Amino acid sequence: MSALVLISVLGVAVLYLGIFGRKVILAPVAIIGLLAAIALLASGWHIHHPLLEGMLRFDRLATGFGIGMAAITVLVFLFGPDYYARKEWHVAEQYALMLFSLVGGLLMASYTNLLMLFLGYEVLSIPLYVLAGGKKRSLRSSEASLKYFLLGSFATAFMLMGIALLYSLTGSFDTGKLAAYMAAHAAPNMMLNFGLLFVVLGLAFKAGIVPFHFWKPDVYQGAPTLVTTFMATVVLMAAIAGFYRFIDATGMPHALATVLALLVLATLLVGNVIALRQTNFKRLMAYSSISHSGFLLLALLTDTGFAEGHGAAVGGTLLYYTFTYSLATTGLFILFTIAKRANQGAEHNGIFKGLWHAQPWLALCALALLLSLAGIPLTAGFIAKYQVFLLAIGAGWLKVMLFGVLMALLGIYYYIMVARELFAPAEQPVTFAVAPLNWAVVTLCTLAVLALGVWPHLPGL
Amino acid sequence: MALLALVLIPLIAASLLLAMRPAAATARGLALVSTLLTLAVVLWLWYTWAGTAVTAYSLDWVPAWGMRFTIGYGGIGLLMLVLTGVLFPFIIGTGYKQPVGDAALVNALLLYSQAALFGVFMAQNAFLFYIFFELSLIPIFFLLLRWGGEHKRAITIRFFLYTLLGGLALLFSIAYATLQTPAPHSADFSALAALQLPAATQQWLFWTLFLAFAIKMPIFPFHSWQPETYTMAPTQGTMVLSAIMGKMGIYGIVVFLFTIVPIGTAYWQHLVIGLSLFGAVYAAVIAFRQDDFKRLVAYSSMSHLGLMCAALFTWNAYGISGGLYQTFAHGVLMVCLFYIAGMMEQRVGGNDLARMGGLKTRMPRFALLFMLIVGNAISMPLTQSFPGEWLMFNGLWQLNPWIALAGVVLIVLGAIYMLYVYQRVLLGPDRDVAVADADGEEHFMLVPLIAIIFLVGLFPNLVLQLVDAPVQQLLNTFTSLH
Amino acid sequence: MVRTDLLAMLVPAMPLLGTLIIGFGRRKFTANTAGGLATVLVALSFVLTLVLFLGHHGERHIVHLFNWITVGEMQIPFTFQIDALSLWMMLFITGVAALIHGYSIGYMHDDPRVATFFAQLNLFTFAMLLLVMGSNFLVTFIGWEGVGLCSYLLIGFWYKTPEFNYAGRKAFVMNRIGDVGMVLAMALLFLQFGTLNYAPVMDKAGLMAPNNPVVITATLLLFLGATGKSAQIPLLTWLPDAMAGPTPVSALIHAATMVTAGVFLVVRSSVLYELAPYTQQIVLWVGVATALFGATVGLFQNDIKKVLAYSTVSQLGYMFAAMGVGAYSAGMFHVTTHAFFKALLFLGAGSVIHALGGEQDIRKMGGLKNTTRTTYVTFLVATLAIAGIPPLSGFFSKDSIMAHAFQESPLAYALLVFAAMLTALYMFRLLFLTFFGTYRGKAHPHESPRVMTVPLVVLAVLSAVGGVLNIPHIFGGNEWLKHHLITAADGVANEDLALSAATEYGLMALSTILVVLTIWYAWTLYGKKTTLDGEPADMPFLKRLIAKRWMLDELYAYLFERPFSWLSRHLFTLGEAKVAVPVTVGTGEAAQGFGEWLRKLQNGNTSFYLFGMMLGMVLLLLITLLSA
Amino acid sequence: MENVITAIRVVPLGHYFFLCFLLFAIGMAGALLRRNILIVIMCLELMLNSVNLLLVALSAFLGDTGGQVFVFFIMLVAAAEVTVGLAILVQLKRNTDGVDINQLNRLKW
Amino acid sequence: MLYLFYLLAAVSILSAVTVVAARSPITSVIALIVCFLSIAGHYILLNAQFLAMVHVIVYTGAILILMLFVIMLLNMNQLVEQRKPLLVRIAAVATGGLFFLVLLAATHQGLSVAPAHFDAGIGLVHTIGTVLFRDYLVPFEVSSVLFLAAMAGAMVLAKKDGTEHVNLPPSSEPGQNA
Repeated sequence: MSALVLISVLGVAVLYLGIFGRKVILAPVAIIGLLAAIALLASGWHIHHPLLEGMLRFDRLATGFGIGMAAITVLVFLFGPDYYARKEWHVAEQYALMLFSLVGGLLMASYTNLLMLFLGYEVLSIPLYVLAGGKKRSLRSSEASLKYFLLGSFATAFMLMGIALLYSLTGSFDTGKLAAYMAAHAAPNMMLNFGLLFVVLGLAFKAGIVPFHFWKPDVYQGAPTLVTTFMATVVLMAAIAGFYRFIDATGMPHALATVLALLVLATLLVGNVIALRQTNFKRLMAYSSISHSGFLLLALLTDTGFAEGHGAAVGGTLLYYTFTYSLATTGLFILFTIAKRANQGAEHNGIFKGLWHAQPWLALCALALLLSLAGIPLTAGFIAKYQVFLLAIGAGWLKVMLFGVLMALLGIYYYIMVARELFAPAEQPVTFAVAPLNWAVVTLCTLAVLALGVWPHLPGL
Repeated sequence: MALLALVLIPLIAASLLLAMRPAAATARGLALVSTLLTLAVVLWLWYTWAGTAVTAYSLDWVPAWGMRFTIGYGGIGLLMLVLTGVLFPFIIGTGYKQPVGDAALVNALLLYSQAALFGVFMAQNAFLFYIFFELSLIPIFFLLLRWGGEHKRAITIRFFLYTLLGGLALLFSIAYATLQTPAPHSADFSALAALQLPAATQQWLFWTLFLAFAIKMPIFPFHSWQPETYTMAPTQGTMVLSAIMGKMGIYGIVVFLFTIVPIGTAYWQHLVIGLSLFGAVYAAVIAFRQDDFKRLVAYSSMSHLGLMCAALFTWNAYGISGGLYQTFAHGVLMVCLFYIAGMMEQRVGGNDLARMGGLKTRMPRFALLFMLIVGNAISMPLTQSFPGEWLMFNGLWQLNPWIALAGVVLIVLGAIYMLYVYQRVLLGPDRDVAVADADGEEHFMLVPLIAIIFLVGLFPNLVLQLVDAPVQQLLNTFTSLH
Repeated sequence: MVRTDLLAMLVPAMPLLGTLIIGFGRRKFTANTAGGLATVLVALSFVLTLVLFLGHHGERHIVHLFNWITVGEMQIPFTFQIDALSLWMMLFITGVAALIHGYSIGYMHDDPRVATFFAQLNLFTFAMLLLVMGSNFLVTFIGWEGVGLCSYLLIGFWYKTPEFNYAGRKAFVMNRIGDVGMVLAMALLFLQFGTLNYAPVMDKAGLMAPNNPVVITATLLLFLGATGKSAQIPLLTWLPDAMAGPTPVSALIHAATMVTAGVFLVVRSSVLYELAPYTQQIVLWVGVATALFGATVGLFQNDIKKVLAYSTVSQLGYMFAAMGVGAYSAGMFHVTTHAFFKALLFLGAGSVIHALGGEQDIRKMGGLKNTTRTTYVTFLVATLAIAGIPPLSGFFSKDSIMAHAFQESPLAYALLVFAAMLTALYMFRLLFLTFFGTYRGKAHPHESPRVMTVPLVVLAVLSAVGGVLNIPHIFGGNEWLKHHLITAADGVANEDLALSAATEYGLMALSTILVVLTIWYAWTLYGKKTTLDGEPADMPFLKRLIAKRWMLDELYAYLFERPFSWLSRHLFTLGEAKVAVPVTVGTGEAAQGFGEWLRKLQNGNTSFYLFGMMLGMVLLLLITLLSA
Repeated sequence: MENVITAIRVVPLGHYFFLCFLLFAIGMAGALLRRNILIVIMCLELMLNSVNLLLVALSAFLGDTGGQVFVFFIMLVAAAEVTVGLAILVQLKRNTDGVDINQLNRLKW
Repeated sequence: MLYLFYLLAAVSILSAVTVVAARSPITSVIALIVCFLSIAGHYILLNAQFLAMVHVIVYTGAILILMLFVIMLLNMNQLVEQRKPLLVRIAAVATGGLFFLVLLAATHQGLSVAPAHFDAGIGLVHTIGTVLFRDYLVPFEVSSVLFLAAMAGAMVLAKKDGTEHVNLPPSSEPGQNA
């Protein structure tokens, strides 16, 4: 709770700093504040907040997700000074909006009431709508912003419809009561199923589950890279956390598990198959993000049907998966920005050409990060996928899993295609200008991904 | 400690090479020293082998998922370690006369793959096995991608994905099997071997496991990546792929299929033997008319491996021993043949057999060396290929005489295409091209290899004694099934 | 005993040593040093064998070198077996080989790769010795394959000629086809008896019932191996082509020693064959057919070595006929005498070729009896011997076989007699065309050097008097060879000629008279021939067919070679290039194509996205509704 | 007060469901039908309001204030959303010259 | 009273349809206002006077006026909107209709609320206030963050900046897909 307050206040503080034109200290202040918030979260591991009763609960997973999101935000902010170096206007607002969005993320990770879910969802989203349009002179940016806004709002409407339907059954927005109701009424109930489904689909929108994925490539491409990074990492973590809490608190009836399995199949298929044909790196990352959402949903699927004691394992897996995915994605987007600048703003995969010859270490980092996304052993991405394997097989989703295996193979293909570019010589000499801070962040991401790949039990979850 | 050294020596050497980027000569020297060190370690292990399985380390890693860092070796693993240890100095040595490019980088990649391969063969935990299994691929991937021949990018990617398809299927199977072990789960081979899965499960699990190994070897019809990859790859890469990595398939079959899914293996035995032998004959027939030397060798490799796989699946002492023995013989043979192919490629500027022929007068020493290797390839007795083939035929006959007939036909087909290629490379009217005979360095490579060929051919028991006891043990477990 | 072991090891060691020394120093050795060394070493082997032979008294001695293959219950030692059979084979192999080595010094004198030649010839001798000395099937198989390889190398010795290389490969591949049988037989025997050592296998087999399927299968498979090595129908077409090699090679490998390995193998396994009458029948008729085939084709050959090659085929047919009727010692007897006179014939032919500067076409010879006197005389002796004129060696050996054949089947006998007549016909045709009449060529014939003629004389003497080795009872002999071999090959004990003396005399007289008549007929046809034969195209159909070797090569080409080649090419262009690779590539491309298609859904139109979302949602709701 | 209560009792809850669903569906169809972004946003508001109405009805029928509080929050959020949405629209209008939804197709594939 | 409900419902539905069907944005806004007012009527009918009031203020007073403002600002009233193709329109209506039917089918099965817990006072300002500030304090606080974000965001977007160096002019934007 104190972390929530701290981050909110931090946002306001950053806004004020912006008003006073202290652009240089924006990022440091935000980062220090976030580190403090992380410390608060970590120290508040088991503290009971009576005030939050019935609305939020910072249990281990919520705290874990919170720390993860805040940590990734720190990385994103570390990227900020370089990214916004030439931007004069509204830099403070950018940071502040991201902080507000992070608050929404924390809410989504810790809600126990559907109202808080709704509010968290909106607090997360509304800043993003704005952030996506951050390049104000760019039509693409505005287009991304509007698309995100329109599609997101409709998703909200659906989620609200779901909440209303659930409310009609239980007379409460408390997830605990909902779970109790479901436990008491085991018979199939269409109203309940629809209500659950609507909420799930609203959450699926944020996670980019097919057919609610349409926004992702366009918005990823149109938004400023820093915002894309934020969306691909923190927002995804928040969406998955919210999703997990909903599923874990309620437990899906079996009928819905089948529907979700269909979504898993569709998501894996669409994400991976379209990514095969992508040459724009940001869109590629978007589709790859969709495919990762497919795997995450598969993990979520194993938490259906009130599997006792299973929830913690699923939650841990999701946290590990999203966190390591975020690490890799952050590093890659930073590298992408470096390469994009070196290539006069081009965004296709070929911009990585020559990196190995110019910056061998960064090329190796990029390789490690790509391999992590692809799920090659000794990277965290592999452990993450393996955990999903274990969960899915343990829950008996063998055929879905086999399909996932095939799709993972396609996934490896497009990551490898990018990796291939890293080591290809450039057509004409390219100079990659690397800010020390960016170099450090990429290195940090790489080392973290490798360390988590070798010692997967580090997070302690 | 010796086991860890096997992984660490090449790993450290490779990292040194990458970090320091020394000149070509230094790089090759360092790599060679490193491989010779590992060879010494391996030979020491061989020498001190007491006939019992050794577990060197067993540390918890992620106990909840059955992941343990367990390494050790039994007779079969030791055989594979010996194979890797013996062949790698030659593979590195190939770089002296047949350099492919940036020596530091190439040798670093090769050493990385060696480290991973050692890891594969000493892992006693399925999960660890898988990790090394995939890791061994990555250096080779870059080697091929960077220094391959025509269409290298497309072919390398295809090869990589095809192999990974198998790898992922394997991972799936490992995860499945691990979850079937009693809690706390364990992916140790010993724990997995103790599983007694229901027959229906074993029947499908067999395929997800077998796919990985079938692609690796490769077995018909999972072979389509192989000829083009071997043809395109730089010589050293092809050597690693054919001489050692293909053997991971054989090893995997013994370690995984025979222990985890014995019922499934028995169920699909005849189908697999049929596929393997069909593929072996198919490849042998195709090899005859190939115009590309390396592609021909690639098909011959596929033919040999098909026979080895079939022999393993006969599931009797002679078949399995023969198949395992042959991994060693075939590894040496592949290094020899691809070295020869590399020599010719350098001399006539390509692998096209049409550009060769009529060279014997100019290359008498080379002709002799090549003939000796051809003798091994067509498994003349007293070369090392012969005892293996003899055992395999025995195994096949024991299972079914008609199957044995299909297998034995291979010795005819092998003679047909190997002698034909010998003729096309060397014999015929003298050709007026300036080609040099095999020189000292090349002798330095080939003579020891040929010495190994005859040494093991004369004393196959050197190798057979490693596999004898483990095979008996395997068979005992199998008979206890019935 | 230790002495025996040592001697037995030294016998093959000598030629192996020769191979290594000459092989490694092949650039330094001249023809004389290399040839001399090779000859001396083989001769040493012969002497050592002789010592062994003289000290041998019918026992079976096993020389253990080391354990070769040990797996589970399979124990295959590397051991030699010294007994009457192997000693006898060793004796005449080393003897003939020594002579031919010596001869080669002269014959190959001017070849630039003469040292390589001697190294390979020594290697062959080594392999042949392993073949006969092995105490189990697998050691025999080492030699078996080794002689095949040497044969390949030596046939293709002059590697610049593509046809020669082809001939070498053909020989090897056909041998390999036979080896399929050999390997399978060994596997069968091993799994049946648990060992491959001859002695225990034969002992255990002796306990089995006759016509046991195992024994029949094993013998048939072994026989398949033998047909390959010994050029029997159907695996015979390689032998005539093998004449591409230097003539001493033809003499040593393709006449005297290697091709008789099949006979040796059958004698070695005589116990098995005795238990398999069915197989014996097959062997008999294959032998007879091969004898006839070789004899008929020999009639129309114009290449001096080809005539001799078909003659060899024919004679090998006799030997197998002998095997088929269970006359093992008679077969071995013929192996021995054939080694003498056929080696002599080849060497004589080589001498002629040498004299004519490489000419091999008998149509371009004639009248050489005056210019190459020694060659002529020795060639005549050999021709008489092979024709079966008493009292030369060929008479005794061939007659022994025919007598046994008559006892088994008069028809076989009749066919063999006919083949004998044909033999006389083509041999004397050869003799007359070569040595009689007038010279039709352009070279300047001259007698060969002494190093070549001495072996001719020695072999001529042996061909003439070789019959003493096994003089039948009716001539007062004691069948020494049969009694010698009886200790080694149990099958020999079963052969008994139950014919009356009168019948035997009658048969001999009949065959001799017929042969003499044939010779006279040959004289009338070719004795004073001065013109050349017409082209085969002018001949009547049957003659043309025979002249074209019964079209067997063409048949095989159509049946096997071309389909195989076609298959090989098309399996690649269709199976691989059009199916296997495209399927792999196509899977990837299909996925990409699918991706390209799915990508169109992402058309950038927000309305469409909304529509997609809502439609997806409605569909999911419907599924939920309907699945309940 | 009593009258009101009876009045509500007279209208079955099912009617409210029907009405709300219908409004929601009309909003949906409208969002798909129209090209003017502003109208699409209006349709969105229509959908939100149908949910609001449903929640209020449920709140009344269940005798629970929570539903109405929820509606209160929805209104807040809707206001915030519309503010941002219109700002985006205005911003977009600066970069392009229309509010046609079909013009937004530079980002695709 | 039932008739009043029907009347209000009819107004709601008709005006909603008008929103969707009208050619002019102004008409749509007016229709939406009517629709919202009818919904406020429903609120009153449901004894939720406080919400009805807030509704009128927020929606009719703020949101719709904002929309009208935007319409004027962007000169949208003169805009003639092109119609979508017939097929698309059919699909849109079908989707909406199907959605409606599916939902109806679901509620038909699952409607189980009995009007047994009627509490006449729930819609009163007092009650709502108590609940809001007792049980729903945390969300209330959170909504302040929401507004802060929305405010900052709207400012960022709507305010005209000085020159922006980071961005390239739209016409020369790279990154096109091949």
